[in-house]
Amino acid sequence: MTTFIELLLGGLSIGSVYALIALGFVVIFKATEVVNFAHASLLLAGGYVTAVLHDDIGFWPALAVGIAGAAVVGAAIEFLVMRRYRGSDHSVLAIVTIGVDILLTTELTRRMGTDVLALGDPWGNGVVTIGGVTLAETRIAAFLAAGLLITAFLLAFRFTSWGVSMRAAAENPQTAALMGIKLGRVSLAAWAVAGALAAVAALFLTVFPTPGLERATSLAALKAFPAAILGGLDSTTGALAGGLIVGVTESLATGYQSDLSFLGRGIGDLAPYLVMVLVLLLRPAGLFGTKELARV
Amino acid sequence: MSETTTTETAAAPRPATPGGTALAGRLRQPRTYLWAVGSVLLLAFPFYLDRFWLQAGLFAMAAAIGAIGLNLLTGATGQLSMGHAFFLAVGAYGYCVLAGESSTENGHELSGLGLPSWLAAVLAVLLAGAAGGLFSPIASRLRGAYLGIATLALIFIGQHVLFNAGSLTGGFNGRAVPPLSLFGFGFDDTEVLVAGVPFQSSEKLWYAALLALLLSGLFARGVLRGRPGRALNAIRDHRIAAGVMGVPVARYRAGVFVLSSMYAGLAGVLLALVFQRTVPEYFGMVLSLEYLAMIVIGGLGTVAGAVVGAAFVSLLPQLLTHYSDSLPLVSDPGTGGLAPGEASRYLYGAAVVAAVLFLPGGLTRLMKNSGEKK
Amino acid sequence: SEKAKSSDEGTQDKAGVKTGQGVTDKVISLGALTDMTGVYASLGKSVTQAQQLWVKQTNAAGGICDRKVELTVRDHGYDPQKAIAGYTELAPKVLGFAQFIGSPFVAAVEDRIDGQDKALVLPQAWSANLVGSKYIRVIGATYDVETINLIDYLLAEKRIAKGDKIGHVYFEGDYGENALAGSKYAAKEAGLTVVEQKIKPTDNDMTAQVAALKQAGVKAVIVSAGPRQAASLVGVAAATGFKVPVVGNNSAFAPQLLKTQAGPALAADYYVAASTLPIGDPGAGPAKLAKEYGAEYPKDGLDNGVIAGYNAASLFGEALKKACASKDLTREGIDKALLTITDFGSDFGMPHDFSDPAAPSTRESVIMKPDAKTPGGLKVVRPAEAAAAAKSYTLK
Amino acid sequence: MSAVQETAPVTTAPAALAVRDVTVRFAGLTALDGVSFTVEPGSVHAVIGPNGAGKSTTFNVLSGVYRATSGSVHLGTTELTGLAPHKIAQLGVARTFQNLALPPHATVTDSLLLGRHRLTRAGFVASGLRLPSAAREARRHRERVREIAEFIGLERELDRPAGALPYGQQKLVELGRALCMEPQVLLLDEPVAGMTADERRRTAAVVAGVRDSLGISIVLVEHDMGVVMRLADAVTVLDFGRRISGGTPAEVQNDPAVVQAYLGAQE
Amino acid sequence: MATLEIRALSVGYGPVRSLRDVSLDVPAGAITAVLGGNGAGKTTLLRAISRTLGFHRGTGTGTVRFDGRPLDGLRPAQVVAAGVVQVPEGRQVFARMTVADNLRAGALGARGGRKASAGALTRVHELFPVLAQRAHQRAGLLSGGEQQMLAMGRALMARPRLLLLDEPSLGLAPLMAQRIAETVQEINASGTSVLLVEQNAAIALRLASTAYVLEVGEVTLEGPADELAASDEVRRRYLGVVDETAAEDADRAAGSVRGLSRWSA
Ligand SMILES: Nc1ncnc2c1ncn2[C@@H]1O[C@H](COP(=O)(O)OP(=O)(O)OP(=O)(O)O)[C@@H](O)[C@H]1O
Ligand SMILES: Nc1ncnc2c1ncn2[C@@H]1O[C@H](COP(=O)(O)OP(=O)(O)OP(=O)(O)O)[C@@H](O)[C@H]1O
Ligand SMILES: [Mg+2]
Ligand SMILES: [Mg+2]
Repeated sequence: MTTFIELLLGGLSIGSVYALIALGFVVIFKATEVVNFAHASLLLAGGYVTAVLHDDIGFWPALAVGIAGAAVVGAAIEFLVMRRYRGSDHSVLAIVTIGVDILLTTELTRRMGTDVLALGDPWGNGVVTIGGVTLAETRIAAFLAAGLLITAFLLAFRFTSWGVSMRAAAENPQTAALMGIKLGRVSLAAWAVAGALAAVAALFLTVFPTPGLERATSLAALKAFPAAILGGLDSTTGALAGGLIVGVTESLATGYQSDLSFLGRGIGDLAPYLVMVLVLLLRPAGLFGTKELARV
Repeated sequence: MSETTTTETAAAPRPATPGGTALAGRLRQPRTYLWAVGSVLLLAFPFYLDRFWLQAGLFAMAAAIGAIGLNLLTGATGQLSMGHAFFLAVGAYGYCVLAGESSTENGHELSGLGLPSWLAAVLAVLLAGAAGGLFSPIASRLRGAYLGIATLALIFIGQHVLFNAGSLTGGFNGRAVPPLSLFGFGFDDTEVLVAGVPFQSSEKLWYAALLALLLSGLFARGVLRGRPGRALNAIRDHRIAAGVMGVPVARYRAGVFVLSSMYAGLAGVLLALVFQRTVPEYFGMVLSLEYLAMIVIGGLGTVAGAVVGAAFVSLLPQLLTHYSDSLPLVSDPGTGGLAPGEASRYLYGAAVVAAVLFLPGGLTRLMKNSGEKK
Repeated sequence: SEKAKSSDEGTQDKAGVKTGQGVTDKVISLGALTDMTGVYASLGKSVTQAQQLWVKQTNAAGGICDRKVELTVRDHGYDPQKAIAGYTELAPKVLGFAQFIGSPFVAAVEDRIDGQDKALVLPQAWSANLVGSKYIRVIGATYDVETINLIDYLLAEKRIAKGDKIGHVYFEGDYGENALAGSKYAAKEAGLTVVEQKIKPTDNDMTAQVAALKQAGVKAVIVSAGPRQAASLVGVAAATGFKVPVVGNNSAFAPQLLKTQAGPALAADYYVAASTLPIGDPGAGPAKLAKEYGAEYPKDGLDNGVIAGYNAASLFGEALKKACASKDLTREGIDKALLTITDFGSDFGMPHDFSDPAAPSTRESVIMKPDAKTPGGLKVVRPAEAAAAAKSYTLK
Repeated sequence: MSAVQETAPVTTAPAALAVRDVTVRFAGLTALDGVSFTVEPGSVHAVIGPNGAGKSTTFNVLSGVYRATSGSVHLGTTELTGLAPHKIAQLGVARTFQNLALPPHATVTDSLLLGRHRLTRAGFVASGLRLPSAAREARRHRERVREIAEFIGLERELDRPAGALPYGQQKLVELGRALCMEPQVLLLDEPVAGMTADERRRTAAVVAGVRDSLGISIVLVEHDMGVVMRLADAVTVLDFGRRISGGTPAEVQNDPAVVQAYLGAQE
Repeated sequence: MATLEIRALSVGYGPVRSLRDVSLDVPAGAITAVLGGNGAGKTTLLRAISRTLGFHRGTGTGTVRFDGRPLDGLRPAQVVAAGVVQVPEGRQVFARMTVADNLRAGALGARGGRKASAGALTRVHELFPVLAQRAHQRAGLLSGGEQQMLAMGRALMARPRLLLLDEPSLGLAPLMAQRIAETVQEINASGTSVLLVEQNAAIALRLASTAYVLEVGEVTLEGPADELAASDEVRRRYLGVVDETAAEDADRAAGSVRGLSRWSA
């Protein structure tokens, strides 16, 4: 039973990191209806800046610069690439972000070389043990950060005009412009925010229990895809729910892989995708996503 | 590539012109000659190029077939798919299992049906189609990003099966690919002298691949310009209206998914024949993304776009690596500069971005503009 | 056409040395298919630079057989298509391959190597599946043998005993599954039970695996994965008070990790096996190489890839010299020469015997322990030794 | 009509479209509440009513986009209720959309050809292999499309992308696309909205021409009372999802309930 | 003094010229109507004012001034900030957003605080009660006419100084069209200038003080609305048939249309 609880808590804690990454997808999707495949490289960028600086200026300032840096990179992607696209096909833009991702990842991995970079976080490998269940401090921090950020965004989307302008701009840029919405600024802000979120996610993705930031870190962003979709691509609540579901699924499937060995070993990676497919069969727009309009 | 535009005017709504004048008209176009020269070159390459270049060309042709399929799905119907690599794998492994003999290799008991290889190739394509059909509950229900990421699940499922179903797939080490043979003619590495040139598998396969590409290109073009193509575009542009116009939307979505899977299956068979061994690592997400990049770079929704994009994406790294010594900026690996691998990734990334921003419609549009009006 | 003139096998030069593909009067061409931009970039870089160093040194010393040695490197970034293309490109031009990273790709061209090309290939991979070919020669103990030696070390140190359970966390694929074969054999011999945990290279967080192994009550853990997974595993185990020794194959360590927060845990109770001495070893061979490599590539860190790469290149050189002595620099000549090499590489810790293509070149492993103070991050805790089970083990 | 050519009779005899007790509910809203009316074969039947009365909802039920909560729709003896939109289209029910539903980048020809979908057969295989049957079919139907384009006055715009046409012409393309389905029943949702008086007249004449030369039933939703009066043989008036009146245009126009709910005091 | 001054405006979409040398004034506090058939360029004119031509790859020359300040070179949002707000053709509601959020979006470009927009919202709800009832419904699910009301209401949320209306009565029931007409008048009475593009020329000419007739991109007629309303040309083409001649006219029009033969499958 403790194992189950430990796996469950472990899953929830890594799930909150996925939720943070998924939130980045959601913000951009809400503002532009584009699935941002370059999120992985934003993650690398944020982590890289933090990792390079923490020795000289200390962790918290480095993290702040990292967040700002990733925000700038995100904004730059918007300004240099996304804004220049004149068509209206969101799938095409999604593919463009793949191109951007390749460019950025190549550059960043070239810079990082083969190093494994520590981020110099204050939690180290500290753990907290409650009733025989051990949890890494970093993960508790991640859980809190994810909860906090997601609540903040939920409120911001609901109660400020930012959320409204984002959705309006995403849905119909021309009319949004006619409403006086500054299209450029809205999507610039969304990309910058997504970058900042990526930097935060990168932090929790690379601190203990994982060894540090390195070129393969961006692959972890892949795990947030099922999270984002599962919850609904345009829902902040969905990002949280999806992240947690993916984390728990993965953790349980790994922890009980001996009992599941008839499915072949190592289904930890696969399980979240299977859950995602099941959910989509029942709810094509995810758990909390906006359903497609069906009126003419 | 030439074969795809030879019938440029065939489907046009013009009143029937007597064959003679149409031919004369075509003879006056410079493009006709360009295509003719291109075709001759393509046919002559095996006599001049060495195995490396032929192999590169074969990879490109296989990719082109796969990309045509994806373009039917993503370009024409607006259904984003990131699971294309899965269907390539089904084709490749399907062929191996169907054509291979049962044997023991690297400690794996491999099962195989030992069918004639041509039949196995056909069945492998159908198998890929069937796999696409199995996915149709999802393919017909989801759209856009949701479908894109749902299909990503196929990649992970595929990888899992490839690694774990050892008796079919050979596990991590993959399976040897039985060479194709047709009417007793083997497309294997035994040397055949043709006009003094030793023909090995690459040379022989070249013609098979060229033919396969030509046929699949023409087929897709027919589909796109005909009734199904219009229905697919309608689904992309306005799903509800398409239904009201009498298009069975779910059926077409599932249908084009199956068709696109079959193209991927054919590409997979061809790739397997070129590789001579299937390896699970190959059929990962990166491959799927490459196919998406191909159709965007080449141009969405057209056959020529897929072919041009495929050639670009699969030949670029080979060119850069091969000529890394003579290119400025690019340096040999290990000497500290920009490695060719990195350089080609930069270029490839930039090409995707640039194609979308500056060439809406892709590289083919560029060619069309410089040539005659479509 | 140019292609029509058939390739001329077996010409002889003035000195009466038979030459073939990849050898001219002035140059011996070798190929290296490496990964410098993909998942094995860190290995690929060290190996390649070490081999380039070897080439430089060899040429400075007058070359081999009055010829300069030339190394053509192709980086495939762990992409099968590029790897195969690289092989196809270089195969007709080079005498053999001093390096080929990625055992799936080696397996993919195995038929061509054995069937038509017959060029010597020295893969940088230690899977038992690669053993058995006359032309593909693994340098060192294969993963299964290495794993047996690791378990032997744990038994010898009394960290585990008959009846215990041991955990094995391994990569999906060639490497992990070959190592698993070894641990299963060793477990059978020693009366242990193996608890399996299969992972993928994208898994970086071993929390769930540790929880599962803890639950199973294992007394030691073997890691046949990448350095990151090893670091995470060791770190999580230490932090959660799961105090068992962890041992890993040679690929499960990278010195960079000592700088991360997993560093202390790694230095505490983690052991790695390899078929060479660590680069930071005070012994003459590693020390000399470390110095020369450091001088050539001052910016790059030292790791065991350096020795592995250098060792492979030297082996190729050794074979070339022997082939030259028997006046046969053709591919066939090299292969024959290699079969006569039975005591290679003692400088780096243990002798290798290449006379039997069906056996690994050694069944010994050096057991090492991470140590932040040593360059390369590893120091020897048990010199080369072959466990009894490793000797009795039959490959495949 | 002088220009009508007598050809072989349509395969299916014109049939009445009977709407019986149709109710449509959405969460917390009854858009249609037990609505019944019958469209006589070959007539023009107008459905009018204030905004949000349920006219387009009626069309959505008739064309299968919405499923009625209760009630039934029959075309002749065939029940349409619950059929998928494409099945209903197969039976010869065509419609236009109040908010345009034209692909903006496709040419007018392509949009019109889409209307031929139900009448053509070429599938993936036939089109892919360019079987002669497919080619023959394509040629025949392209000719017909041109004929229809001429009939509605769009022959000069055939090669333009629909998105570049002014609003009024886009409405005509919609009408053309529906005509291309060779329907038995034609549902027109505000066909003259966004046109000048002149253009309205011409479009009305086109609709009248369709009825006269093809003899099909037309259901017309329109707020332009002039056009309704001119074209309609019968009128059904909806308000808040209920049928509040019906009859000939003249009757309806003078029904106080209709005046109060819909027309307002006439100027 | 004219609030909006358009001088020598020419607009093209690629090779297509859609407006040629158009000059037009909207005096302060007045309602000015623009009539014209399909494709005359009315929408194009409004796009040029609101600076949204770019969305259609259109380009223009000439000057547009509002209160003496040139609008050329501004971004759409800046035009809105200057007080010029357009109700786009074809409703263009944000279909996936709720009605309430659509209205909030309308207020985004406006100056003035929350209080002002709360006032505007009350006003809009007064005008179109259905928008209050349906506040939480997604706008895409509204009926066509309801969407048109939403589009109007949304524009009013920005409390414009100059309102550009592109066919506001499109798809509205006669009763509602009258309501809209009254609303426009009211808005105007409270100090907002209006540029009204309408197919329903009867309404337009009744509301407007001045009117322009656009044909194929050029201004062919202009003058006080009542004078134009009396002109034969306008009566025939834009005001439609008067009842007595309806039958006759319809026949004439029908006669001009060739019949369509039946399709024989
Ligand atoms: N899918 C839906 N979900 C919720 N409400 C809907 C849906 N479709 C229609 N409605 C509502 O049903 C009512 C009737 O809508 P309908 O579109 O039929 O009106 P209409 O008579 O066509 O009006 P108009 O003349 O304005 O176009 C409207 O109030 C509308 O908001
Ligand atoms: N996006 C576009 N691309 C190309 N041409 C266009 C575009 N929009 C409009 N046009 C052309 O410009 C001309 C004027 O169109 P506009 O939409 O301004 O007319 P309108 O007077 O508003 O017509 P309607 O009354 O039908 O709305 C037309 O010939 C039209 O074809
Ligand atoms: Mg309606
Ligand atoms: Mg207009």
